[in-house]
Amino acid sequence: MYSEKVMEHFANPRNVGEIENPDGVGVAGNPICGDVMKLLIKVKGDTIIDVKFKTLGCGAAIATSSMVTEMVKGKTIDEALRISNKTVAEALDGLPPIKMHCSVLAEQALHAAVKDYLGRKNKS
Amino acid sequence: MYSEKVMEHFANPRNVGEIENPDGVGVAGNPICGDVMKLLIKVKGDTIIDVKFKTLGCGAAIATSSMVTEMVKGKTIDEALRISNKTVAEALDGLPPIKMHCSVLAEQALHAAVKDYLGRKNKS
Amino acid sequence: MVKRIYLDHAATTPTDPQVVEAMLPYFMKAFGNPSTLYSLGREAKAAMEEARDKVAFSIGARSEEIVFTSGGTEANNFALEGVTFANERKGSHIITTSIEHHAVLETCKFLEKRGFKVTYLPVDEYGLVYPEDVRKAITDKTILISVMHANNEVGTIEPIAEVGKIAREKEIYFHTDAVQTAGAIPINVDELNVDLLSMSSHKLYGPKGIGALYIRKGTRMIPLLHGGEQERKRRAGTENVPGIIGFGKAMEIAQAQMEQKQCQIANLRDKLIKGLFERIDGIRLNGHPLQRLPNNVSVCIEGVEGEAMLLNLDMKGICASSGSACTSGSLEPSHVLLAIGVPSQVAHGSLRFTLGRATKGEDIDYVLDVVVEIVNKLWAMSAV
Amino acid sequence: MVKRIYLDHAATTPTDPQVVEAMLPYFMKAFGNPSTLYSLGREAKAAMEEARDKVAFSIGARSEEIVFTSGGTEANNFALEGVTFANERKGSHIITTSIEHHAVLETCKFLEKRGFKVTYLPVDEYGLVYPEDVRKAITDKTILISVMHANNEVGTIEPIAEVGKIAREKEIYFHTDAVQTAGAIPINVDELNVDLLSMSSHKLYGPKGIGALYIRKGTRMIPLLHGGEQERKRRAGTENVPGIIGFGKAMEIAQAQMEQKQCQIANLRDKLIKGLFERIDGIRLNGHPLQRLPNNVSVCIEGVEGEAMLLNLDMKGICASSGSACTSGSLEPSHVLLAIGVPSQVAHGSLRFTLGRATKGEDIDYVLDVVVEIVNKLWAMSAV
Ligand SMILES: Cc1ncc(COP(=O)(O)O)c(C=O)c1O
Ligand SMILES: Cc1ncc(COP(=O)(O)O)c(C=O)c1O
Repeated sequence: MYSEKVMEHFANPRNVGEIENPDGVGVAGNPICGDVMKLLIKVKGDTIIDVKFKTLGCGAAIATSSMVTEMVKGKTIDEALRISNKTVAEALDGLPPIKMHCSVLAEQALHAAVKDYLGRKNKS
Repeated sequence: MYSEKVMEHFANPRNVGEIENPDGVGVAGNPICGDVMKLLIKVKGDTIIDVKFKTLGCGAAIATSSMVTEMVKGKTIDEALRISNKTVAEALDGLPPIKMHCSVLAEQALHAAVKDYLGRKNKS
Repeated sequence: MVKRIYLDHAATTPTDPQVVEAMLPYFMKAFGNPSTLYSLGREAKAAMEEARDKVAFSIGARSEEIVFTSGGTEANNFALEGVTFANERKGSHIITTSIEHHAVLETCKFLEKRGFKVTYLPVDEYGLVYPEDVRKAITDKTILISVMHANNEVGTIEPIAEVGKIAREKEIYFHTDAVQTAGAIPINVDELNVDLLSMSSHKLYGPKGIGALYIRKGTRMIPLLHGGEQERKRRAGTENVPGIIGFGKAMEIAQAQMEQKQCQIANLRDKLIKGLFERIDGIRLNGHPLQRLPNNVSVCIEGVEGEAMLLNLDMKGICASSGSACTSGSLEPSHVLLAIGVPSQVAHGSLRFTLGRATKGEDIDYVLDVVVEIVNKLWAMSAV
Repeated sequence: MVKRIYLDHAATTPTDPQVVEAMLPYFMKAFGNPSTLYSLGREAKAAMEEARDKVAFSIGARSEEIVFTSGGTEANNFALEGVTFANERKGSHIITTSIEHHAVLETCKFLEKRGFKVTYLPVDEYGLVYPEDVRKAITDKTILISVMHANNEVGTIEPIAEVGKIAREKEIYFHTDAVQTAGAIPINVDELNVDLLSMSSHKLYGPKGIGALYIRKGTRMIPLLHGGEQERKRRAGTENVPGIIGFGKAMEIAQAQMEQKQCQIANLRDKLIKGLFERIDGIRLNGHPLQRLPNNVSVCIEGVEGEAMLLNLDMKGICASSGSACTSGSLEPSHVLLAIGVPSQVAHGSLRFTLGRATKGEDIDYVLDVVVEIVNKLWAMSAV
């Protein structure tokens, strides 16, 4: 059902955890649907220098969380906003059709975190 | 499906053949239904001293023909008329339900032969 | 012990030893439920999909177009009920023939009780359906046409491609019961112009209890068995994994041997027919003399009754049939023989030999000797 | 190689080696079609009838009351459609429960589309159906009641005898889906007051692709599969002889071992439940604490998701399930868990272990250690 890459990220998820004083936090999903993803970013200049996630969810949810953090690290804010659910799924060598929504969650959490960062920056 | 007794009579049918100048002939069934039985008897005094059959038909038709000839040989006319399809079937250790009609044919052929004999006797 | 000569391959075939071997690991080792996500289940699933590929490949279909069923009967029921129930808004008329297998005819009767109209087309004296008759029978309410690929009793191969062309033209779903042809003669669903095609594993040296329905992509139908989401939601129930693996293997073997076996068996068939006609008077061949299954010899012998012949043959170790295996319990002569115009009294003397991969020339010689002996014995005993 | 601990016996079981051995002769040697009248067919037929005796005996039925099917799903479809279509003049109302297997629920949905009315009774927090609810739901149009013997997900055993008494009183046909109980706990169709009872071989260490429906003598119904006259005209299609033999053997073994195994497995079940509750916070047991299948452990763990647990368990060699095997492909939480009132967010954390004959105490110890480790890992990762 899952690609080897998905299983590898699921078995060894990268960047699990919290960031103290993150610059942006994004949450997507909700427990009633079974999946909740939280993404935290640390930004320096225009670059995302650290990223962590916490996820309650299925194998695909955990793997996409892990993958999106890998993809985003070291990227600029603009580049991050260009990461879509499709690019995440592709980077994982595909997802089963019924699990594509997990990659959507990953995109949403990432974009929410970036927007949170941008919002805070504009305020300050 | 068939009892051993049916198979034994089918494999080695008794009294197959014709009788020259029979005293009574009975035919039952018709080729359109698949079974035709012909029974010939030779009577001396009141006793059936010889009996032969010819049958076109299934295993049960041949076995009941054979059995009824065995049962009737040496019997009086009255005893012969008391042989029913049930007694023939019982003597064969039973028949499958869908084959009971073969024993009916045997009864009909026998009774027809006896009646033929009685008819001829009354005429002469 | 008398030797045994099995000539009833249209009723069922022995499972090929390689097929049994292929199945064995899936009983005790890779026994997982293919719907589960742990490796034990995924392993079973992968093997099942490989088998599906083999079955699909053999008829020129795509894997997603194959749905496994419990046999030919379920495949036929599924095709007919699945299409008619899903398309009843479009119409309620079905066209089929009078010589179909009971699995089609009885399903039609069921559908008639539920409000559908069925036209049963006649066939000619050789058992052939005329495509033009199909065309004429079509109305604007027709939603399904079902014509068997080859008849199981008399062996006639029907002009499926031509009927399919008409069905395609009129945009009506077309089903064929290929239970007797799958694995025996080449099949290509595109060349045949069919939308649905039934197969049964035990007729092609695979295990009993498994079959398949080919469903052309885009065909609108509902499941016959309702429940879980197996087989892409088209057939519920835990998959018969060993059966599916066995079916796949059997189909693979059949494909590999087809060309050679088809010819070898047809030669023996012709030898048997020739021998019977040379030695027995009042014999007639049922079915088409040329357009017939390579393994089918169906004859009627006047003045003898089928069952009596079968029992005598059995005592000599020969397995044959009279009419179809299904109807051997009933007293009516076969509906197929009546449909091709055989008179009742002759139909009762029908005899069918269906040859197989292992049939040898010497078997045919033996059978000829035995049949002649039995017929003479029964004639001598006959009241007619 | 990690060791493998199979705890998904409700999904399927490995075929018993003795069962496979009993089946083998019927593939290549006694391969005849049971409908034929030569010895090869009669041999197959006799073996099949012996298997039927065994299945009948195990549930206190008569042999003629057993019809073999392709599995539990077909048996359920057959029971529901067979009775409703044959009795629609009497009425059009069916009563069932909201926690039935999909093979019952989806068949009900099909029947609803065809004009029947279905009442889906609720269950209490333990998954129990109340017989009084059944009585209240009965109308003068009710023709069939179907309540499962034990639920496959949460293991609750339903008060079938009581429901049956009401059905009998009201002269309404009563069906029970005994797929999870046949061979596992004692069943007697007279004590249970049922008219129809579904079984599936692969749930009791028999082969996949075979099952049976018990039909009480006198029950008015039509076939589901139409065609030949097999199974006393109640189920068409060449019989799956090896499957039937295997099912018979499996049932015989299950009966012989039942008393001992039932107790042994229930002890291990209780050990597993106890261990989980001692070591994991926020865990709840699904189903009835006492009236439950001897092999079923169904729990929900808050703050984890089922599939993530299953994949982790698989990496440690443990086969388990989350909800029923059929629904593992869908995203909705199980309809059974929702019906017993588990909130959606908790239902996503469901985990089912179903033990088997070969399960050992040390397996349970290993599973407990692994589950605790995994839950802690997932909790640490959780966003909630
Ligand atoms: C032409 C045809 N269709 C359908 C069937 C039914 O197949 P099965 O017995 O596998 O259900 C058969 C064989 O019995 C057949 O010969
Ligand atoms: C309670 C219940 N009913 C019916 C079924 C269906 O049985 P099968 O998969 O053999 O068709 C199952 C198992 O999947 C079940 O657990």
